[in-house]
Amino acid sequence: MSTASPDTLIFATGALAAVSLGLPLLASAWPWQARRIGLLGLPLAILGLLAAVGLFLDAAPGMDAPAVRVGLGGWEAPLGVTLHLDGLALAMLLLNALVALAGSLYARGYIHTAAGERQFWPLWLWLWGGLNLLVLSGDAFNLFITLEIASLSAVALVALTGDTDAVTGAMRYLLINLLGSLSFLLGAALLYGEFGVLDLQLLGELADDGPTVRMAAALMLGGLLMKAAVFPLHVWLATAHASAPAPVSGMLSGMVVAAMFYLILRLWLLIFAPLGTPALAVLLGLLGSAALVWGSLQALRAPRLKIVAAYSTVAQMGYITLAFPILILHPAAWPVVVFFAFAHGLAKAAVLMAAGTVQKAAGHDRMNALGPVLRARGRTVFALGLGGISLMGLPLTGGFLAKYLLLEAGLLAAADTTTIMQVWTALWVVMVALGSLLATAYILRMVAPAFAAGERNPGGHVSAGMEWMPLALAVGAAAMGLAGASLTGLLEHTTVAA
Amino acid sequence: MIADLLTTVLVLAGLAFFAAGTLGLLRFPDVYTRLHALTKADNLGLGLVVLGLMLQAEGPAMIFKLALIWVLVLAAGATAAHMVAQRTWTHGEFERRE
Amino acid sequence: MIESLDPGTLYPFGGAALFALGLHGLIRRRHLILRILAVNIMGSGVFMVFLGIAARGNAPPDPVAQALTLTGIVVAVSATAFALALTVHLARLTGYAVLLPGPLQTHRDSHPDDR
Amino acid sequence: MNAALLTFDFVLLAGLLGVAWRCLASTDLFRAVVLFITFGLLLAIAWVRLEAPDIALAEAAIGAGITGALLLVTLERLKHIMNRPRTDTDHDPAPPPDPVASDADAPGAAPTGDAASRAADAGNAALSCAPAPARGRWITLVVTVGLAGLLMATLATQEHDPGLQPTVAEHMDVSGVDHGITAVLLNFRSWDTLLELAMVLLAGLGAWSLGRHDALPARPTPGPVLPGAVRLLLPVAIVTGVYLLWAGSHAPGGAFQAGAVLGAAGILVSLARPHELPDPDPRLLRIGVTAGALLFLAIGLWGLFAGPALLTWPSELAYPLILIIETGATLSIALTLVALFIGGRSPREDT
Amino acid sequence: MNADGGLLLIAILASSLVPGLLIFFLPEERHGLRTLLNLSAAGIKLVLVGVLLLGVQRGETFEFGLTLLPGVDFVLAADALSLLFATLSSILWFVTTLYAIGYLEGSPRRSRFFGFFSLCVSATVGIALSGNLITFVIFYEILTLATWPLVVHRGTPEALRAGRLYLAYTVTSGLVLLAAVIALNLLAGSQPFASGGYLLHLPDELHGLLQIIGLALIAGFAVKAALIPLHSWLPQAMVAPAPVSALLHAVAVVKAGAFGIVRTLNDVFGLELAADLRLTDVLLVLAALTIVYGSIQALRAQDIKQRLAFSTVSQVSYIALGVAMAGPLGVIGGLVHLVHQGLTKITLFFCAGNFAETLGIHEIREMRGVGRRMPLTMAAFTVGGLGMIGLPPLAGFISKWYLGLGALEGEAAWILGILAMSSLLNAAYFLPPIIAGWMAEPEVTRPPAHKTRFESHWMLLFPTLFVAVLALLPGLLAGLELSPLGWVELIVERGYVLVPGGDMDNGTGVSP
Repeated sequence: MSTASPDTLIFATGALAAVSLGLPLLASAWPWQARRIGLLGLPLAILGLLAAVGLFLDAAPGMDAPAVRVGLGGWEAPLGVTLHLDGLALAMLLLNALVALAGSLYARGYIHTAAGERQFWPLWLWLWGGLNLLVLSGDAFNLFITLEIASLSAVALVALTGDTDAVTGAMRYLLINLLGSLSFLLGAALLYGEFGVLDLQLLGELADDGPTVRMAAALMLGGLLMKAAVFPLHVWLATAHASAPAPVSGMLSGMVVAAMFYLILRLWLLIFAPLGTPALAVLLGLLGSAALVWGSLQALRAPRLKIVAAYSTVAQMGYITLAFPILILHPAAWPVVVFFAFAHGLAKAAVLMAAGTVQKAAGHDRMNALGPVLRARGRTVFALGLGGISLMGLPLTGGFLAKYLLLEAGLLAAADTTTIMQVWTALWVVMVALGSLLATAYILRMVAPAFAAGERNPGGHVSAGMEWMPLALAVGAAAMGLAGASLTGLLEHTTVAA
Repeated sequence: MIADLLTTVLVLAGLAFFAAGTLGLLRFPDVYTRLHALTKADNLGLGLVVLGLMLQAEGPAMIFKLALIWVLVLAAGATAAHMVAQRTWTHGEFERRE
Repeated sequence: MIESLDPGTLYPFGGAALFALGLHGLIRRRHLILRILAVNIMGSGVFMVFLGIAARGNAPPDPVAQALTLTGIVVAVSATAFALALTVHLARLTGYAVLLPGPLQTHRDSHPDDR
Repeated sequence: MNAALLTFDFVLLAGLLGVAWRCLASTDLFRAVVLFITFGLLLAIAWVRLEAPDIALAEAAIGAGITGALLLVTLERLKHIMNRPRTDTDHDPAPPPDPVASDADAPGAAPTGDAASRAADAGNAALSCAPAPARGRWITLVVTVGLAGLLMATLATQEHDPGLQPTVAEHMDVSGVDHGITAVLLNFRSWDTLLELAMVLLAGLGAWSLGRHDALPARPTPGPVLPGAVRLLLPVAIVTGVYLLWAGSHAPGGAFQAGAVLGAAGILVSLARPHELPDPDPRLLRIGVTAGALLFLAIGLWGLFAGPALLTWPSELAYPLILIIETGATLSIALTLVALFIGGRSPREDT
Repeated sequence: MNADGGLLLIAILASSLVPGLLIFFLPEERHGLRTLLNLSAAGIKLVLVGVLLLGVQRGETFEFGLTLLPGVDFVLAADALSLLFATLSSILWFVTTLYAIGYLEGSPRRSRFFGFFSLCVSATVGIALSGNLITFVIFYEILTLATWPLVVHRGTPEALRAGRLYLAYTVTSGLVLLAAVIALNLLAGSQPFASGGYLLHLPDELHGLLQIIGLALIAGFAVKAALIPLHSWLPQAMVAPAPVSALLHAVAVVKAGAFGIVRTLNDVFGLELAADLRLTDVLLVLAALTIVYGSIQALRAQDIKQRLAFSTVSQVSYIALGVAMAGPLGVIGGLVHLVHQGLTKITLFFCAGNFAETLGIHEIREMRGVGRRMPLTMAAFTVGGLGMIGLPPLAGFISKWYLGLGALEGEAAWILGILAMSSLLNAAYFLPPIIAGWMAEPEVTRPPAHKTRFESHWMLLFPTLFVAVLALLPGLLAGLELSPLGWVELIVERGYVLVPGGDMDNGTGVSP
């Protein structure tokens, strides 16, 4: 089997990093053409990414280490910064590409003033580029900088609409992000102090169960959980996601939160896995359950469509937090986190963009007055419904596969542990089931007005992109239901600590 | 040996002036007198310290750099003092708060 | 208790104290300017830990840690500059520069009759 | 000798913690900002004590200087916003009246003019802020002290690890420069520096995206002293900046410190003579701000195609390449810092 | 495993899925194109299922596999049992589409209706053709999602309330099913349906766990099969338009539940293991209770559709009863009743729909003397009613006859009592409307049949009559090869492990 020689893969990784940085730089240098740069550059970058995935799948079995490691500047691991490309990274790059492409085509119609475009597109490409670099990077300090780039561009995009809620939400989001990044950096500093190395893979080999690693884990994972809006620290999410422009809130709920969980998973797999104690499992489980219940209840009460979607993100992140206690007992089930991130990313981006279309058409997004617009816009309601079905985890959608894997891992984990942990794991499994019931409730709340009898009024004009993109993303989330095997195949080639 | 002795003497003298300037800052009643104390005493103190250090410098470049530092501090100090005084005189907000 | 009080151990302690002090200020104070100052002080604390680690032992200091601190300082100043610009923008919109702890202002301005 | 250094360390750390605590506990914003600038300078001394002159230079120039200037101008803007009655409609207020032009009376006017004092009182109100709420004081105290204790305990267990200093020394000959930090910044970990330039650029873009800039509210005191001083200081600042850039390859210095010094010079110019401030063509400004990072990436791409990986400099060409990159970076950083000081984007951009 | 076999299965599924999706995007006013799409889709599906029927009769195997996740495969397979359900639903879909086009003449949002209608049928056929339990559950929940919009089609507040109740029941049952399927998958791996079950090799100490899983599976399917106490969503769902209650609540949704129970007992556990785990006894009691309860409630219901709904609740439990008897004769009775009940009940629903649409009759007492005004529909109603009661020449009799034999074979004589009592109750709630319909004097003078040649819109009348004839045939032509009874005997002959103690009197030995 002709394995694509690894150096074409090394070139591909370097090219991916260069493009992820080059596009935003070009757009920032020439904002008058930023829109064209974005709409031409993004598809080309995604084609390149698909080629890289093909190359990787073709070459991966032949390579000894299941990852492509590129020392930038020609300097190898301990001294230089290394890019780390493996199955997990490629999966997240794919998700980022899909959501960004859909968001861009959606933004074509959503942002139509020339001045607005000049400010939006450079920041939008920076968010996409920053997340790409975050996923590619394999060095602790480099992760800090990419985290900062992604967070700052996200905050600037949230504040772009310029109304009071958006700027308040952006400010709160910025402060939480700065706090999260600094605690991440302090964790990296501690690890550097103990082991004198910044590269994640080398840290993984050196890490023992000492006080430094435990403290670094607390700081780094704590910072990331803050940025991923996990339950007690989620207050910023609703205001920021609900008041941001629709493509931005799609990207925030879809990709940014998922990237934070990707990073938690990456650190977990490489360095912090041996730290998983049953007590930590119970704590994370309780956090996840609280997020699930509290987020869903808030979603049931929220008066505005986009706030329902924002709180649903808090709830769905509860699912992923619930996955970690099960991971502690049954480590081999880690792909479930990626499945959830992927399924939730596509579905939530679809729901939020559909909500943006409805808001644009109706002029507001107050739930009790949206009946006429929802009844008139069948396509948008179909996107809301299909995305909602994936969030509920009902069959033949990405969400269903993710829920299947989580329940399977839960039952497996419950099978071979001490009785107390069996009780706790059983509770997690019940919470997952309860979560999908609550999800049904608030998705129904979003979709039901469309089916109630009443007058129909399509509201204001909405561009073609805003009409079709939510549907395309929702169909993507559903199609992921059939693509489970290929995603698992891709995730097999991932570096997991010994 | 002499140079070292001279440097310590000059630097100590400089420190004395700095101490005087700080004491003035704390004790004087209003803005203008405190400005006066700070700029005069500290500039002179710095001059002495710079002189002391010049003796230790290896080459003429280092001496020139030290002199440049002193000149810059002089210019900056004077401008800043003037602006603070001007501001207090026209707006008087600092004075009232003391 | 600590066998040698060389800067390699003393300054990281100072850094940890600054980090905690900054965190305390960030949580307690409501005014945005003070919160931004608190974040900067926390950042300085982390950089002090980094440079303390760089200066450990009597070998010449570790240039990588120092380079990282330099990068960190520049990142901190750009984040602060953006935060200050956002604070001014928020003050221009809302008339005050204080983040009230209430989670959901958005209920406030939503339509009165849909409580 | 060791005892003297030890006491110096303790005094410095006590001073740092004291200034930081007073700064965060103060109820007057102006006092807090001044204390913060002092904190920055003390920090610079601490970095010198830790044998990191480059970082001390950067801390003084960027941490205390530029951040201090940004804070003070933000306070001015807040004071100005609080004073003018907040009309909900206008998002971009008309540029504020410049008192230099308005109160035409001689500099020696009586300080207690009622217009001035009324403005002063409202101004003071804007700059004061409520003390921390009593509720929850103890919990945060316990949490933070606990965190500090945990951190110190962890740091205490770490023994003296030499870090990467030997590896850097080993590769210095190939790096094209002979100053450790510049070698790391621009050769070994050049990817971090490139992303850091991107971060500065992003802060500029973010600030610009928020709104158009109102003319600088900073009110220089009338009279020839400030313009005169600026005329004297400007050439010195530019020469020092270029010297710092040049010295970076063999002594403490480098792109960021030079950029900060030139940025400070730019800020000084914009403060001293606001009227003749040439409003630059927005397209050139955008290209100027992005030039540093773009140049860096362009040169790096050459490594992607020819050399083993992105951002590889051939060892014989390393020094000239690093110098070009550093100049580009310095210019971009200086431009961005001045733009951040001025605040919003130029109105000409939205036409 | 010939590839074209798999393609045939996919073609059958796609024949209603693709037109359904197309109809969604059809603008509302394109009636002609929509009707064409609908009918052609139904026609093609009928032909394809016919081809499949002949293929399966000749013993060919049809298989389509797709791995969703490692250890989880999406499998479509056609065996004799699946054909029974597939043929029933495709025939009735053709008829109901015709009926629905007539029924919904001039009502709004028909593109949406027919879109979801086609999705429902695709899901039902998917359920019939699924080759393993996970595929079955996938289609089972897709059916839920596709039927919800039809239940709330009218958009009235009580329709939405019924929809919420329906969704609450079915999503919960979906979760229970999923958990049970995953547990089963972990224990025995992802096995296709195999007559006689694939759990025999598991060690005995797992029996406790298997029992819980079995009960969970039965409970999950019982929701849609409307067994006590999980039946209350069915009467509420009658608020849906007539074609929906006809096809879905007489054929698709309710039968899916019953079919699920049949698959679980027969093809997952195997009747022998099910008997050991006492699952069949639980089901027996539950079914018996539901039969009686359903008949009593039907007696009390005054609205025609409510009465038919409760009658469905009790009739479907016949199927569960038959399978739970674990004897070949009982299973024949249960399976054949699956078809007979479907045909008879759909006739009754069509008649109810006709009465409501043409004369606005909703209550039983309004049916007095309707025979004079709408003789043909009343005749169809009579055929349906008598079929339900189980008079000898009609289909109902055959299934009750075999159920009785099965009861004797399984030494459970008390079931005979249940069957007799329920037949009496059936008579009690079907005969009065039939007699009143023909004999009684109409209280209110009804306008004479208006100018059209038939008593109601032709697209409503002809499907009703066609289905009434269909309800007659299985009773009269029971001996034929391709009649439902003949086909069920083929199923039993091919698949059943003979439960010791009962031997087939007509000598068709059965090998697993």
